[in-house]
Amino acid sequence: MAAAAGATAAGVRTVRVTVALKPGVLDAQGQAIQKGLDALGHAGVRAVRAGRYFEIEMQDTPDLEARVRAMCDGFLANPLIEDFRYEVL
Amino acid sequence: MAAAAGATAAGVRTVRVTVALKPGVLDAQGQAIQKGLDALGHAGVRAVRAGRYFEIEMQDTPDLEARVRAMCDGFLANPLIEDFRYEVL
Amino acid sequence: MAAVGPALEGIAARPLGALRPDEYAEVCRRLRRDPTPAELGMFGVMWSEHCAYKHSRAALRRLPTRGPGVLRGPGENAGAVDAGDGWAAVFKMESHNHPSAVAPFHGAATGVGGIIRDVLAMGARPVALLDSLRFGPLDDPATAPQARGVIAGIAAYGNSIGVPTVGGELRCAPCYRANPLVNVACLGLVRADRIATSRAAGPGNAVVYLGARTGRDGMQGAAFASVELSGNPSDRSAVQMGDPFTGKLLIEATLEALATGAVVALQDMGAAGITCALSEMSARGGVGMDVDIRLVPRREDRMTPEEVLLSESQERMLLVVAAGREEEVLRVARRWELPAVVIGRVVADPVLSVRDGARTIVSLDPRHLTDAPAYAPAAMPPAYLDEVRRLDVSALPLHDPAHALLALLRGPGTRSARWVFRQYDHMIQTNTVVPPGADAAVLRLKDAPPSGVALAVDGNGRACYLDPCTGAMLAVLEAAQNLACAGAVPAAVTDCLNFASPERPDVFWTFTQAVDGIARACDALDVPVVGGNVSFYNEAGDAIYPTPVIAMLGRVADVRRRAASGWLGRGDVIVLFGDGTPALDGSEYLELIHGRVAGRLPTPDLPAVARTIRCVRDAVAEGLVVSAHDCAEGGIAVALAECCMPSRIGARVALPAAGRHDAVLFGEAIGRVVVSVRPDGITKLLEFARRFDVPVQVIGTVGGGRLVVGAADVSGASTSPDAAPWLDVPVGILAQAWDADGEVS
Amino acid sequence: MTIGIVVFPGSNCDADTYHAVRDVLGCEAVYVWHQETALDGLDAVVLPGGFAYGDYLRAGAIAATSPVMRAVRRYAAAGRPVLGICNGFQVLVETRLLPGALLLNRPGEFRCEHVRIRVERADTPFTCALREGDILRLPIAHGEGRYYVDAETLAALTRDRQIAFRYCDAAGHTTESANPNGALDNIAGVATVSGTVLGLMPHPERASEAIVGSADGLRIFESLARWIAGRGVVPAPAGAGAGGGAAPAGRAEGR
Ligand SMILES: Nc1ncnc2c1ncn2[C@@H]1O[C@H](COP(=O)(O)OP(=O)(O)O)[C@@H](O)[C@H]1O
Ligand SMILES: [Mg+2]
Repeated sequence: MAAAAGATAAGVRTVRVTVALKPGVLDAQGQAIQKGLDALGHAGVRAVRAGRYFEIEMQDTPDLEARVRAMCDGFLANPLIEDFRYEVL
Repeated sequence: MAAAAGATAAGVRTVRVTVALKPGVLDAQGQAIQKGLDALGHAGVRAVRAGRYFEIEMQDTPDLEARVRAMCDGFLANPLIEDFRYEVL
Repeated sequence: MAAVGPALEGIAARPLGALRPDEYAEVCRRLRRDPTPAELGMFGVMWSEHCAYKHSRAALRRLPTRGPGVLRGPGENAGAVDAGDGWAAVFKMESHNHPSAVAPFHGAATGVGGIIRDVLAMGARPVALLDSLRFGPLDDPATAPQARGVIAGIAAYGNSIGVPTVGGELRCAPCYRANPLVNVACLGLVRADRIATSRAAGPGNAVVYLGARTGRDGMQGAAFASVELSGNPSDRSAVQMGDPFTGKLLIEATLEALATGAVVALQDMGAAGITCALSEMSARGGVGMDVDIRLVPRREDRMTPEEVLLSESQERMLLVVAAGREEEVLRVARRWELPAVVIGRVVADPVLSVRDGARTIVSLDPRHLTDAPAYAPAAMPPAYLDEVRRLDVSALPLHDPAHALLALLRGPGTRSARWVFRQYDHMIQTNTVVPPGADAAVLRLKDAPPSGVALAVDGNGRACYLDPCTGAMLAVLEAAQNLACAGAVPAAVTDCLNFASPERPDVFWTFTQAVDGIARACDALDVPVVGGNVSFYNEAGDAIYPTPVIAMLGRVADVRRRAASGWLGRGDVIVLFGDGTPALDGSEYLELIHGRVAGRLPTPDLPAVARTIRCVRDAVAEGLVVSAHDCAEGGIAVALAECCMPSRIGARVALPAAGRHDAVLFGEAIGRVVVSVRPDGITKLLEFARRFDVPVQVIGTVGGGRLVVGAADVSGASTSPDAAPWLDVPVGILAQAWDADGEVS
Repeated sequence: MTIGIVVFPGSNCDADTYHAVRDVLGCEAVYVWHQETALDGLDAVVLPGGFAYGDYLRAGAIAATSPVMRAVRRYAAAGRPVLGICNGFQVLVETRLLPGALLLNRPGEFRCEHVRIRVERADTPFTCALREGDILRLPIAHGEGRYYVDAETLAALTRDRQIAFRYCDAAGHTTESANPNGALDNIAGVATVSGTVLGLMPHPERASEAIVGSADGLRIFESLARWIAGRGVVPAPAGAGAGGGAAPAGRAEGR
C-alpha cells in the first residue's frame, strides 16, 4: 500500500508527517487515552502520547524535503510545543 | 531518538500508531489544512489527509502485537471509518 | 424514457433498498412497469420506516396538532408557533440512535447537524439545542466510552456550529446498553412572515444544490435506521461524518440566500439525501423537477448516479430559486466558499426526472415516492405487564433514609448533569438567562424584550415500560411542570418516539398507548404537538423500554421575573404545591435501592395536575415565589436536597407521615412542586393557590447548613421536624454525592 | 468611534461581540471579512471567538494564514488596539502577535462555565477602566485554553508585565482549583509589552448584561471606549482618574 500511495501519479510523492507534543509538555489527551485503555482492561500500558498524523501528496521536486520541513515548521507543528517527524515514500 | 525510545526500560517497548480515515470518508480536517497550506503559499500540495498519532509505551510480552491490534481496533481507531498502522520499535 | 430493463439482477448484486416483495409489487403497479435501478433505490429509502412512517402514520393522527399559536404544524420540516412580537419559534426533535450505536461520536454529531438543518429549512436561525440521552449503566466498561463519545460528539458539533445546548436529560438502564438513544431538539427563530417552505413552485425555477460535496457517506442511512442492528459489519457503511465548520457556513449562506428573496423553497438533504429533497419538495408543491444528477458536486470519483441519489453526506441543502435570480444565490455561496450549482428546473407536470447527463434514469410521479403504503400492525398488550405490575410494597425492607438519599443523589438519573452540560457551550448567542441545571432553560428574545422562551425535555422509559400510556402522560406533564417552574406557558411540544420493532404486536401496543398518553396530556394542558420523529427497531439484543421523549417550548412574558431553582433566603417558608400521593411503584428509589422495576402507576389526575402547573407558573411569573422546583425522580427528598445545592443552604422540613417513611420521602407523584417564599409573601401565595383550587401545604423553613426532614405529625408542629427526624444530613455531604466534580461514574 | 469585528469562516461569537459593542456599549461596530486587506478607519479590532476554519489543526492555526491577519499584523505594529477573545486569542498566538501556545484543557475536554479572573494590568486599552486586582466573573467556553510558554518566556512575560489576567477564586487568590484548564501560572490573558494587543480565553462579550449572568465583561469594552475617546490616553496604573495620566506606549509608538 505504501508503494502504491507513493506512486499515485507521475511526479507525486506521498509524505507522512507525525506531530507530537514535546516531552516536557503535559499531554492531556494522551493521559485521557491511557485512562480509557486502562478502563477497557488493556494491561501493561505505561504511557501514551497523542499527536497528529498527516498524509500529504505533493509534487516531487529536488527540494521536496525542504518544502516538507517548511510546512511542518510553524504550521503543521508549532515548534514551541511540538516535534515533528516525516517520511517520504 | 527511535532507538532511545524503544529502550526506555527493560521489557518496555515503544509502539507508534497512526490512524487515518479510510479513503472516501469525508476528511474535513484535511481539507481545511490544505487550504491553510495554499494560503501560506506552499505550492504543489495535491491532497492532505489528517489523522491521529499515538506513541505508546507498553510492557513487552510475546503477544505484544495482538495487544496493540486489540487496542487499535475499536478504541484508538474506529474500524468503520478509520484504518490504522503500527510499528513496534 | 430510456429505462433500464428489469432491475432485479442489479438488486441481487448490490442491494439498494429494503423493499418487501409486496412493496416491490406495489411499486410496479404504480409505475405500470418495473422500476429502474435508480428508482428502486429511491423507493427503498423513501419507503423505509424512517422516511415513510409506514407503521406509525395512522397512530400519530391521534396527536393534537392545532392551536391558536400554531403557525406550521407537522408536515413541513419543522413545526412553528407564535413567539410573540411577530416572531415564530421553529421547534423539532429528532433521533440519531442507530448511527450513535455504531459510531458514538460521529453519530451523535451528525444528529445535531441534522436537526439544525431541519430548523434552518424553515428559514429560522437555530438558537438552542436540547439533548435527551439513554445509555446502559455508566459503570459498564463498554457504555462509558460510548456515553463519552456521544456527549463529545454533541459538544463538538454544537459548540463549533455556534448553537448553545441549553438543556437535556440523561438516564440509564440496561436495555439501552446496545441501543443508546440520542435525541436532539432544536429551536430556531424567524420572523413569522418569513417562514420558509419546502413546497417547490414555479415551472422554470432553478433547482440549486448548496453545501458540501456529495460522497459515499451514510449510504442507505434511512433504510439503516429502519432495521434492527445486527452486529453485522456491513451495517457500517452507514456512518455519516459531520463537519460543523461547513455546517456553520451553510447556516449563514442559507439565511443570506433567503434574505435575497430569490429563494422560493428549500429543504435540507437529510435522511435519504437528495432523493428525499427532490421527491418531497416536488410532491408537496404538486410540481415536477428535471435535474441532471451529473451536475451534483462530488467528493469522490467514479460515484454512480444511484450512489449520488442515495448518499447521506451532511451539510447540504436543496433550494428552488426564482428563474433569473440564480446568480444572487450563487454569489452568496461563493462568499461563504460553499459549492452551489443549478442542477435542474422545476417543471409543471408532476414528474420527477433525473438524468445522468443525457440518460434518463428516473422518471416518475414524485408522489409515488412520498406516499408510501401505510400498515396497520397488530397490537397486543405485552405478556410481561401483569408480572411487572405486581408489587408488594410492604415486603420491601426499610433502609436508612439518609443512605438512600445519598445513593439516589449519586444515581445516574438524579445526580447533577454538570459533568455533561459543562462540555456544551450553553451560552453562545448570549440569550441564555437560565442555563442548564434548573428545571427548564430560559432564553431571552433579544429582539422582543422582555419576553423569552423556556425549554425542557423529559421522558421516563421505566414508567412507560410499566404503563406506556401513563408513562407518556408523565413525560408531558413533567415537561410542563419544569416549564412552570420557569414561569413559562406551554406553547408547543415536539416528540421523539423511541421503540423496538413495530412489527411486534406487543411493541406496537405500547406505541399506540404512548401516543394516546401524549395526546391526552397535551389536550389537558392545551398544548399542540407541532412535530416529532419516530425511531423504531431499537432492539439490538434487548428491546428498549418504550421511550417517548417530550421536548416542550414555553413562552415567558418577562425573563426578568423568575424563580431561583433553589433556596436563596434563610427564613423563607417552604411550601408544597399539589397533593398527589407519592408511590414507590415504578420509582427511581425502587429501582436503585431495591433493584426492582415494578409496580402499578397511579393514573394522573390530569385536570388537577394541569391546575397545579398553571398555578405554579403564574405564581412564578408574577414574582410571588423565591424559588420553585418540581418533585421528579427520587421524590420530595431529592427535590429538597436539590433545592439546597445552588446556594448551599439547608432547610428544616416536616412532612405529613402517611404510611412508610420511604414512600413519603422517595415516592413519586406527578404534579408536586416545592417552592420557597419570603415570610411576608406567604399569605398572598396561599390565597393565590386557593384561587386556582390547588392544594398547598407549608412544610418547612429555609436555613442552616443541614437538610433535616421528619414527620409532621410526630413533632406536632407542621414546620419543624421531630427530634428524631428521618433525615439529617449536612448540605456539604449532599452536594458531594450529587456532584463529585463531574467525573463519569 | 468604530470597532471592527473580524469574521473568519467558522467564527461564531462575532454576532455576540457586535451586540455587546453596539447595542450594549453603544459604539459603532462593523464586521471585517477575513479577506479584507485593510483596516482603515477602525479605532480597534476584535478577533472574536468561535472555531475559525473548524479549528481543524491547532485552534487558530489556519485562521492565522488568512489575508486579514496580514492587515491585523500591520495594524498592531502601528500600535493600534487589537483584542483577541478565545479563538481570537488562539489566532493571535498562532500569528505570533502574542507569545505562547494554547493547549488542550487539562481535563481533556471542552469547558463552558463561569470563572473569575484577576486584572493583573490596568494600563492597557482593554483594562484602563479597571484597577489591578479587580476580579471579573466571566464565562469560558473552550477546548484548547491551557496557556503554555517555556520557562524562559514566562520569566520574560512576568518581568515585562505581559500577563494581563489570571484565573482566581472569589477572594482573588490564583489557586489551582480556580484554574479551569490547567493554564501555566493561572494565565487567562496576555498582552504585548505595550499592552495594545491583548488576548484572553474568557468571553467578555458574553458577560455584558446582568440578565445573562454577569455584566463584568462590559468593563473591558468600556475600557476600550474610554481609551479610544481619550485618544490613547489611559490612566496611570495606580488607578488615577479616567482620561488623565500617562500616554500608553502602544498608541504613541504608532504615531
Ligand atoms: N444531557 C444533558 N445535556 C444538557 N443538559 C442536561 C443534560 N442532562 C441533564 N441536563 C440538565 O440538568 C438539569 C437536570 O436534569 P433533569 O434531572 O433531567 O431535570 P428534571 O428532573 O427537572 O427534568 C436540567 O437543567 C437539564 O437541562
Ligand atoms: Mg424538574
